[in-house]
Amino acid sequence: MRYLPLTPDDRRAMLRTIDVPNVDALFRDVPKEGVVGREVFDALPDHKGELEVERTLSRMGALNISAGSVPFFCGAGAYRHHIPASVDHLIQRSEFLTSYTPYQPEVAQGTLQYLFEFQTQVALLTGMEVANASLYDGSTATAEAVLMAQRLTRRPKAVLSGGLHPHYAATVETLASLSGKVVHADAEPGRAGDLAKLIDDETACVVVQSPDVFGLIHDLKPVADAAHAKGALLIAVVTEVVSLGLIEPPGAMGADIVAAEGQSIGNGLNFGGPYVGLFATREKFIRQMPGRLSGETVDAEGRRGYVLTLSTREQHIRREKATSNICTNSGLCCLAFTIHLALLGDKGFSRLARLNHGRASSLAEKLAAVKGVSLVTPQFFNEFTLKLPKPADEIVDALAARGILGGVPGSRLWPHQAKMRDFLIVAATETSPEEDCDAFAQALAEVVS
Amino acid sequence: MRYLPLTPDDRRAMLRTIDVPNVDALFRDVPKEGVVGREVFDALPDHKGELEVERTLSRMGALNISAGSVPFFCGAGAYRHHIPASVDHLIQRSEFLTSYTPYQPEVAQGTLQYLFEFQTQVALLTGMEVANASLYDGSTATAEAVLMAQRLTRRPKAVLSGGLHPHYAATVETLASLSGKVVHADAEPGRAGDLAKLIDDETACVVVQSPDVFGLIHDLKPVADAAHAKGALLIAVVTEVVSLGLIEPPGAMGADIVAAEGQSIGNGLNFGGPYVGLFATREKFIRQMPGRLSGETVDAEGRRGYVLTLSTREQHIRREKATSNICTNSGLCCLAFTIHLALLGDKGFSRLARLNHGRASSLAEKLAAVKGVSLVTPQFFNEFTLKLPKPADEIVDALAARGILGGVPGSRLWPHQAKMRDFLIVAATETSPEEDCDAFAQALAEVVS
Amino acid sequence: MTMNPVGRPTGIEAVEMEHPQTFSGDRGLDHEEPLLFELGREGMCGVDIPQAQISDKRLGGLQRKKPVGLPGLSEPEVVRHFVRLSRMNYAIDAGLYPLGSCTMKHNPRLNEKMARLPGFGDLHPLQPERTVQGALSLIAELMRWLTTLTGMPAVAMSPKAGAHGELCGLLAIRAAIKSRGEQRRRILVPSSAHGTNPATAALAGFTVDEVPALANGHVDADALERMLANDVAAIMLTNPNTCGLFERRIRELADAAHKVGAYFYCDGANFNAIAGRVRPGDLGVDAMHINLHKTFSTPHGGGGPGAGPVVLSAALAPFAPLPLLVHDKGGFRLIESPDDAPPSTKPFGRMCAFHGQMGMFVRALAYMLSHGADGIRQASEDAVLAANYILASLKDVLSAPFEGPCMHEALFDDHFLEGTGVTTLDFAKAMIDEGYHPMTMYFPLVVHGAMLVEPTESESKESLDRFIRVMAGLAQEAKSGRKERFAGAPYLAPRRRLDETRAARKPVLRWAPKDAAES
Amino acid sequence: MTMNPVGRPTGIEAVEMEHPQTFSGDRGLDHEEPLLFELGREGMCGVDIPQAQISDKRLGGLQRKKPVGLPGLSEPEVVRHFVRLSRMNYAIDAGLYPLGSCTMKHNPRLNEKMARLPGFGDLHPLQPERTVQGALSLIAELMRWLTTLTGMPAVAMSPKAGAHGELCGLLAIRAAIKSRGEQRRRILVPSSAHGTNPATAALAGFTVDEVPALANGHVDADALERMLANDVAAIMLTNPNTCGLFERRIRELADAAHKVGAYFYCDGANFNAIAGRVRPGDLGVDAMHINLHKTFSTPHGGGGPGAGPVVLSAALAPFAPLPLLVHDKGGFRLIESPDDAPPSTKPFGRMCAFHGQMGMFVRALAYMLSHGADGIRQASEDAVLAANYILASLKDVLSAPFEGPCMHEALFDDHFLEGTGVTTLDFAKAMIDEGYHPMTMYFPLVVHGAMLVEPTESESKESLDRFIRVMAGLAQEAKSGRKERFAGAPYLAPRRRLDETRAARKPVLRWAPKDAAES
Ligand SMILES: Cc1ncc(COP(=O)(O)O)c(C=O)c1O
Ligand SMILES: Cc1ncc(COP(=O)(O)O)c(C=O)c1O
Repeated sequence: MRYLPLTPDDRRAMLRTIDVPNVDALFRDVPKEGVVGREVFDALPDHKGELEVERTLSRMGALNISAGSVPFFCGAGAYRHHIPASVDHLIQRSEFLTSYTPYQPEVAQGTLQYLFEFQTQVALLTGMEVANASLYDGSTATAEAVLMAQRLTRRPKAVLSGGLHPHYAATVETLASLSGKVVHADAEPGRAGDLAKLIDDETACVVVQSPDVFGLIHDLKPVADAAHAKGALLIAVVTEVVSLGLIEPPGAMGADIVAAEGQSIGNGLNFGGPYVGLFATREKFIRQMPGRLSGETVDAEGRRGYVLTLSTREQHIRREKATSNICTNSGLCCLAFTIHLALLGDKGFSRLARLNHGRASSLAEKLAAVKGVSLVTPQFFNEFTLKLPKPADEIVDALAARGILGGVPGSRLWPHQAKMRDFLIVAATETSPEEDCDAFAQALAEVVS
Repeated sequence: MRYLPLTPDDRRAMLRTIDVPNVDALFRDVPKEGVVGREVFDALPDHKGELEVERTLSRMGALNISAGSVPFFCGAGAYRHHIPASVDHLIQRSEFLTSYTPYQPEVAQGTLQYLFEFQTQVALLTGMEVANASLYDGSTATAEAVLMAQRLTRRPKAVLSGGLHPHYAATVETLASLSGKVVHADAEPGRAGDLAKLIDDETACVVVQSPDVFGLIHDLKPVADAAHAKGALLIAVVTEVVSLGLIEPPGAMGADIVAAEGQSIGNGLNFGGPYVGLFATREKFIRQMPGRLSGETVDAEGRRGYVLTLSTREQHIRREKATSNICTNSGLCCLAFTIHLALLGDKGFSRLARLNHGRASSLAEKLAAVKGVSLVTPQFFNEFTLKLPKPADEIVDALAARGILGGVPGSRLWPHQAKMRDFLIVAATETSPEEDCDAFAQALAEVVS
Repeated sequence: MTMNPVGRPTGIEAVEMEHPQTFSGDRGLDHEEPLLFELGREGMCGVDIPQAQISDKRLGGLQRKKPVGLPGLSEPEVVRHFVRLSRMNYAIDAGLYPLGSCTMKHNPRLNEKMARLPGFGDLHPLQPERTVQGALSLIAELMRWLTTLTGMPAVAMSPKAGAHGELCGLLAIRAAIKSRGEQRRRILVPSSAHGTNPATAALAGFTVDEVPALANGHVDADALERMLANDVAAIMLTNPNTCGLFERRIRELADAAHKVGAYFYCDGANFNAIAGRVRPGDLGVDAMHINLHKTFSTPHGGGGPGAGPVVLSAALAPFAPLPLLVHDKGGFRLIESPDDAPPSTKPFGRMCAFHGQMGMFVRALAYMLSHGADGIRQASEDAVLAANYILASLKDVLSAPFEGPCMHEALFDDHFLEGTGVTTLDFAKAMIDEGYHPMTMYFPLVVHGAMLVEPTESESKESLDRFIRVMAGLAQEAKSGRKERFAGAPYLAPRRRLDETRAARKPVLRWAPKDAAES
Repeated sequence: MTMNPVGRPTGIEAVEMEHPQTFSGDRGLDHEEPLLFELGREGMCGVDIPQAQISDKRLGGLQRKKPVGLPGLSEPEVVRHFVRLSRMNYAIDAGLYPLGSCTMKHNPRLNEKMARLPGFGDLHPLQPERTVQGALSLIAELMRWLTTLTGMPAVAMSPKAGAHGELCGLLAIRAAIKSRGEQRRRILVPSSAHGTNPATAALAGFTVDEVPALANGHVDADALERMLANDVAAIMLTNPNTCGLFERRIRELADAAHKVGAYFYCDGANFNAIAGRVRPGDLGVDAMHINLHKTFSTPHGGGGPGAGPVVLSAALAPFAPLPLLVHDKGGFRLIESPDDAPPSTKPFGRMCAFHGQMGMFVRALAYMLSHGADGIRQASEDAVLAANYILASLKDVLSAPFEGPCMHEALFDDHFLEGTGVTTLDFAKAMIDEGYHPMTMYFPLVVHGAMLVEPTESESKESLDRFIRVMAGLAQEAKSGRKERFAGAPYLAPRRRLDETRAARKPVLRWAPKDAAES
């Protein structure tokens, strides 16, 4: 047992010091019915060496088709981008990987400083005044944003736009309907929808995603104005943060809170997690903000340093009155985000965004040129929606059989909604080379015909 | 150009400080005919992003059949072992990977201490009194050992056993014949050969490999006695150091110098390099030893510390009188070796060796049971030689076509030596599972018939 | 000293002075490091991405008007920046990290390697299911380990950390109560509970009633039983509890709760003490989250990410959230809609997008396979043994509020510091000078000046002995009046004590360009 | 200070004392670390390997009689041990590393990743050639870059470092001379040469004649020409030379050497100054090694491994050692025997087993592809620019023995320290306190108290400016008589100055068990 440093002799000596005859004696508070032997776990094997574990898991891994091994066009809330090698190297440094939440700031300045940098980057990207040190992911960040709006406005109702990722909408619904009310606008691919009419005096917030789940980009100004006119807040949701390198940020269009999924920057697909929830808002709202914050201060010698601050919002101090129950967040994913964005800088980030848009635009043309296929999202960033002449899930399966992962079919996100059946959501990034796009177009032509 | 931190503005400002009009002026000492423009290198492309470089190289890599992807049985001087994940993680730490030779010991104690530990491990493994901080690889270590023996004995002749890896023999020949004489005994797979008769008063050393290139393990005592009787030294060569977990070490059988390839511990196959040359000898010979040495001392406050020592043997001090010209050695490969061996400890190392021997023994039985195939090495560690009914290179090609890398054919190491043509050298380690061995035996039966 | 070319042996002379002030502000290997934003330069870039020619016809006039304002750095600068920052951190890999309740155990690098296999790390959550059968089978295998180890019939995999798991468990309880047509709004939580417990209860729409603790560190079971009534939705206990003790009357309390129709939520943060020896399912637990980042060693990463799967009793299993993982003739499938859920189930909703922390699942399973059921049992025993060894060795030097034996944490209070002028905080900071990360301080709240020490099973006896020696030395030092050793500590860390009051009073939560800051 | 639960803001009070002596011996994040052998325990093991049942019938009675004596450690202990050791090292990733002649430039992590692709890292050198066509094509592609950049027709890939490359080049020269039926035994080497040059010449069986240097740092070309004769095998010059200067009369010297039938070996350690701007092939070079671990950024790894391919002129190309890489209709092939070599060639032998440092080749090619020919040129220019910037900024503060411009290294001497009692060594050690790795000291030997500063192209202007400020500050400090700041330095590193005399006088080169040591 390579991870356990105590020898049998050590154990005996320690038991002597403790003055008990055996380790069972240490478990004497456990009621009899609670103590079980190894045999109870017979279904579980004994310990294994590295080589064997590696073999077992590699075999499982080999049963999957990894995104990088085929032409790949899935998005809808998770995006495949190229992550510079230095990112993954740096986040694995022991001092980042194997440290805890920076509760002892004198020996955690590394973590605290990158969180401060992360907060700054998120604020800059979203065009907001302040940001926190992350939540779990974009969906839970959205739910927290709605709760925060309910607290700030003391109103119960949240209006969700139809373009909000349905998993996000369900997450919000689960949480925000406990003490409030969640209204879902209709999902109409490629259309902005009229949210203004759903906003009333009970409305705490309107939640709008842009680019939305179909890829459509929205001007948030009108809905911000409509919300503000009724005393409601605008929550902007971004699932593809790379879009912020090309598209006007929510903060510039009147958003009060921005909840976003940060995975695209620095973090791999990982089959859905861990990801990193970004959360930004106006300075005046910080005392109602969920999540940790790293703040600047000085030490006893007057040197600049950072600490976790405004903890009186948090569960470990405020308990049932906390702004959120979150404790462990997405630390290391923030770090990956921060490093990748540091590498990109303004120039790289803008170029990355342009490249994504360029790839997606050209792919959209190619695919829309296939007979029977039409593009339903007139304006988009790196993702768009097609209407197909057949149910999209069948097409996706047929493409997969040809070795192409060709996007996310409507039925995957809206099971049993017939009107969504023929829609296919397609994403292209800098990792989709021209030849893969061509292969996709050709295969699509074959399978739809 | 992501690796270059100077901006055009920076460059201009720096030129101003230097007080030259442009960078060309800094190259003014270069004769006119020496200065060329970018166009001269037209055959070489412009800079590329990470994604593109990764794609280019991955494509090249994918053209190869990697050892881990198929049943694999090649040895003959390089061995595939399982390397614990922590080894590769630790050697990539910035402070190990991106530091230089520890010339400033106050800020290089990390490197100096692991070299001291490495030296100790090598001495323990080989059963010798002292070891250096590595040479390039086993073959150059062997050549250096011969030169050292020539210096120590002031005699010209080196006798090489027939079981010495032919690449090693050629490397020794290239170097040691410059100022001496190299005698090669005949290579007879599976036989010890009579070296004693080649030793005379001119003989500086006898070089014996065990396990030899055919896998045969040798009792070095008789040849050590024979050598010592004539005032010559015994140089023992080990290409598979894992064998030292099960087999009597050269130091216990009378060796004066041990030259070994350390790749098996901690280091991957890497298509032949970088590897790590181990070099151990008797304490009384240290002043004639090649290579760096880390030695214990104290600092100005009396604390234990380590420094490079006995540098007066080395080129940077002694110049043409140095014991070797080596400067850069195998630093990071030593580290991998040290970490892996630290993980193994006596228990793990001995178990690893037993497992290797067990695998090879059972494989040898299986293969020797194939009609027309015979085992020619009666005693071996994890590698053995078969005599086949056909030229071994044809068999190896036929096996490769079946997706099996089935060992090293005689003709690969002894081109044009007809008597070696039908021999196949086969290795099995802990990374060769039973099912791979069975697949090999079955395929061999098919292709020899 | 004469000229000493490199390599020529150099002797040493005794020269002494006060430690020099440096021009650079750096001190040997300890480098100061500015913010990224102070390092960057316009136009510089740490990646090479071609400038794509694009048209604006698909942008609907929504192009960004102003640059983001990110600093430009080359790759070498970025690497150096983060390497320097890292060197200001303490880490398990660098030393004992006795942070009680956090289970800072060894994080094997094998697990990192496995999580990065393209077959796991490079899968999209919405790929066709038949292209991810291996990944789904891995989740199923992990579920099997978790349910077997806990003796519970079901597990919900999507919660992203412990607190998220608590929420998931309480929402299942809420749904179960609702499905019974009842309305129960109270949750009973001991005063010793972790802050997430009451916070989660409130978030899930419950009111929190605090249950007092006994002088012996256990929950006041009698009081709890008295508080139980028809309007109680659940009791929420941590077991082993936050004082490091196993709640002796746990089974009894579970039964009492069940008798009034309430459920038993168990905070499983301390599962590392009992995994492989005790099955919560045998003790009447209805829901319990498991912090994979504690018990099953996925790295804490400076605060996350974690994973908090929740095991559920038969009573709660039907209410588990979407997605559900099922296996039938077609292989593994994910059920994403209540309409597709088996008739016996009524998913209460969804905890998050997608299906949980896959990256953590791979690591946790690699950990489990490596340990095996035998190793997990041994690890728990060693963790408990180590804590008791510390308790036994230090209880007369520091002060222990409760009798042993403890579980995997040894709890001390600040009684031994009485009259010394040294606080728990001061003591903790002095540990930093000694090269140790402090234990958890001032938690649980039921003990004055609490010091909660969790050594985990990852420390050798030599390491524990050394820690004990140092702690005893410090206690001696405090008692003998060397207050300044503590009050000014740490002296030897990258920073001296930081002004948290100032940070909170006028929060500076981001960098801003100089001119903006001035305006 | 009152009780301050974690998270409640803590203010700071000014408490001061001398830095405390710790019980542990550790100081904050700076941990002391024993030897592996002092940590281990019998029976402990950091791997899990089953105990195989084996018979001894195939061992010929040669089983090991005694255990090896390796210490037993668990994985967590091993990881911590090496993490702690690493933290005692300086590194490029942590700061400027101006070690002249060593080219401590940025080591991209992309290159590490590429070298670890199974298609390169997990190939056996003796696999059938058709299973390694991609690997052989990579070597061929790297050869194309190297020959194109140097303007030379051929390159030998097997040398394992610079010194090994020198040996390869000189052996080719030896073979060429022999094939002409001549016997030449002298090699002319400047006094400023790196130690490997004379050492290699001796190893290759030549005698070394030293060529003096001029007061301007260049080799004394006239003297060299005078020394040339029929018995000279080669001249061996470093260019740019070790004083950081480009040898102006290089072409002339090459011609003069060729005229007497000698060859021109060029030490290419400093190729980083001119790559992409100057082709050694245009200057009459016959052989030159390229340290891939300098110019092409494969990491130095604390002293290796490196790679030292040698480019060869048409005159020497036929003598390149085995193996040879050829391409024909069957794809790439390795020629391992002189009998198979093309008729035009006469390989002089073999440098080592197998075909060179493949792991370094992958990294170097990744570097080249990333930079491109344009980037390599720019990198050289930036390296030269940075060195000249340092020279210009410091030449009046320190003292520079030669006029600029320099190439990619700025050379200073200890003239400015005259009368201060501070030596070059002392000055270097004070740099350590300032957070810098010292420059190369006392090399080249032709300058008194040499300080050879090579900033490389990897530093930003801000970083260079900071370095210049600190160097100027230290110089000022030395001149103003603060000798103890230097003589006692470093004060702030993991160790103060180490006693090298003691280490050499009674060498302790390995750990030995206590009882063995006593006996
Ligand atoms: C007792 C206890 N409960 C719950 C939690 C919350 O878990 P997480 O941080 O994973 O959300 C913690 C974490 O520290 C804990 O110690
Ligand atoms: C000028 C010069 N020549 C040769 C060498 C030797 O190169 P290597 O260390 O790669 O053997 C060096 C290395 O420092 C050097 O600086």
